[in-house]
Amino acid sequence: MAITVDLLDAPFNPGRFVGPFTDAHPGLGGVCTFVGEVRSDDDTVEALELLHYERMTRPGMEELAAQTVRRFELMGLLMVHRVGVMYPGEPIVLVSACARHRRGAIDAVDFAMDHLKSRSWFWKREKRAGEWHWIEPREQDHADLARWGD
Amino acid sequence: MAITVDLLDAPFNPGRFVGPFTDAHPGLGGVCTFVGEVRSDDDTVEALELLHYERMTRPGMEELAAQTVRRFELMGLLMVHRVGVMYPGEPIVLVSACARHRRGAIDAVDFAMDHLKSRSWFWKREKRAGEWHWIEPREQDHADLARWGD
Amino acid sequence: MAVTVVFIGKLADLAGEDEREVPAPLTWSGLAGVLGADLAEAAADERTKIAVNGQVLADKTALDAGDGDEVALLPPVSGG
Amino acid sequence: MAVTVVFIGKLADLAGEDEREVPAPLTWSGLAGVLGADLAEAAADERTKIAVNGQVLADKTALDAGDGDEVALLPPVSGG
Repeated sequence: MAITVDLLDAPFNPGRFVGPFTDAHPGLGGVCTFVGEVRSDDDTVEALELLHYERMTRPGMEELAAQTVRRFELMGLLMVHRVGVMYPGEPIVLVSACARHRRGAIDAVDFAMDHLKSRSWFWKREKRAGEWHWIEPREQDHADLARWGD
Repeated sequence: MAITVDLLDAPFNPGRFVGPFTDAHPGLGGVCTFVGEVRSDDDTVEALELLHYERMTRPGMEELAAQTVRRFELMGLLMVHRVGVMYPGEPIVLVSACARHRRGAIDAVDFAMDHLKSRSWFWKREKRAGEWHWIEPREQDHADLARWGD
Repeated sequence: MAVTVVFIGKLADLAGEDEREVPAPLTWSGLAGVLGADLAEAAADERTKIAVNGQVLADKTALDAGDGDEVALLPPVSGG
Repeated sequence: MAVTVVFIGKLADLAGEDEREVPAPLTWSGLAGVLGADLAEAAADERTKIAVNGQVLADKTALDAGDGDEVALLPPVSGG
């Protein structure tokens, strides 16, 4: 069983992480992977910046990863998050879970993403028309979290 | 928006499908991917064979794919299934969904997998100690399906 | 003047082959006479479905396949 | 004899810097005097959390940081 948590300050290729991660878990029944990217909903978002506070963000992700592995009886979990300035189309987050059964793998990714999006130590701002704007928490994120009763 | 459905009779590398699929959907918010493999729970399963009935299996998958895209408002869906004889560690099934928001992508994969596992036209047998045994439907598969109320 | 009967999975084991040409028409009541008692009994199992040209019959006792039709005997699916 | 105060996100904009060294000890009641009224008001916002050496205070009015401690003012997280 392996847990990998990483914070990256430069663009990454999800496939470079998922291939070796999957290969490292012979005997798995299923692997579920989610990759979130900077959306280009419209042309107004020119860039996105994610700030973190290293001494809290990394331990928080490690604790979330350990909790996810225990709750869903995973064989392995990979959790990679970008920080810094990103542009539309760039990956922000990658979560990949290996389990003996598919339900565990899929639910683990769902759980980890809900918690990363709403309870992790990241602060976000968007650049629109040359101006940076801080993003407030979304109500939807809290509703998502309430699904897990934790 | 693109739907790709394929039945393959030889081993495949999921990454070869997912990379181009993701690249083909600029503007996506998230992509969720599930890969199921032949488990090696124990040493007794030497091989697994999946049979299909082409004139029903392929249209059934295409209908499921179209239904999944509509229900979860996907930008794209990839659904690849092996048939024939497979060995532990080989991928059996790959489902990947691109959506503007993560919940749609994750739920679409969950939905498609539950339906592929219990309502698609596949018949399975396992080889143990040199003998092939037909696999009956599992109660769990029907319980999984009941979650979707369709 | 033939109907193709396709046997899937364990029904193919029982039939000893994957498909068989039989004279048209093929009806539910004629199944035992054409396929033999064992296959007719398996076809009658409530979990066995019958499809004609890829369409599952809602009522398999209404089977009435003509020349050129393909009839498939489908055991319960075991999942992908 | 110093406490490092770390400002995150919009609080860093307000402070005009990412961190500041202030004399120890740093207490809740001393915050306005050390950081100024604007930052103290932002710290008092119910959604602002305070962490000492990476541990969030359950009751931020109990703040009492000494020499070598790192105090972080944390606005609401906006998600990854």
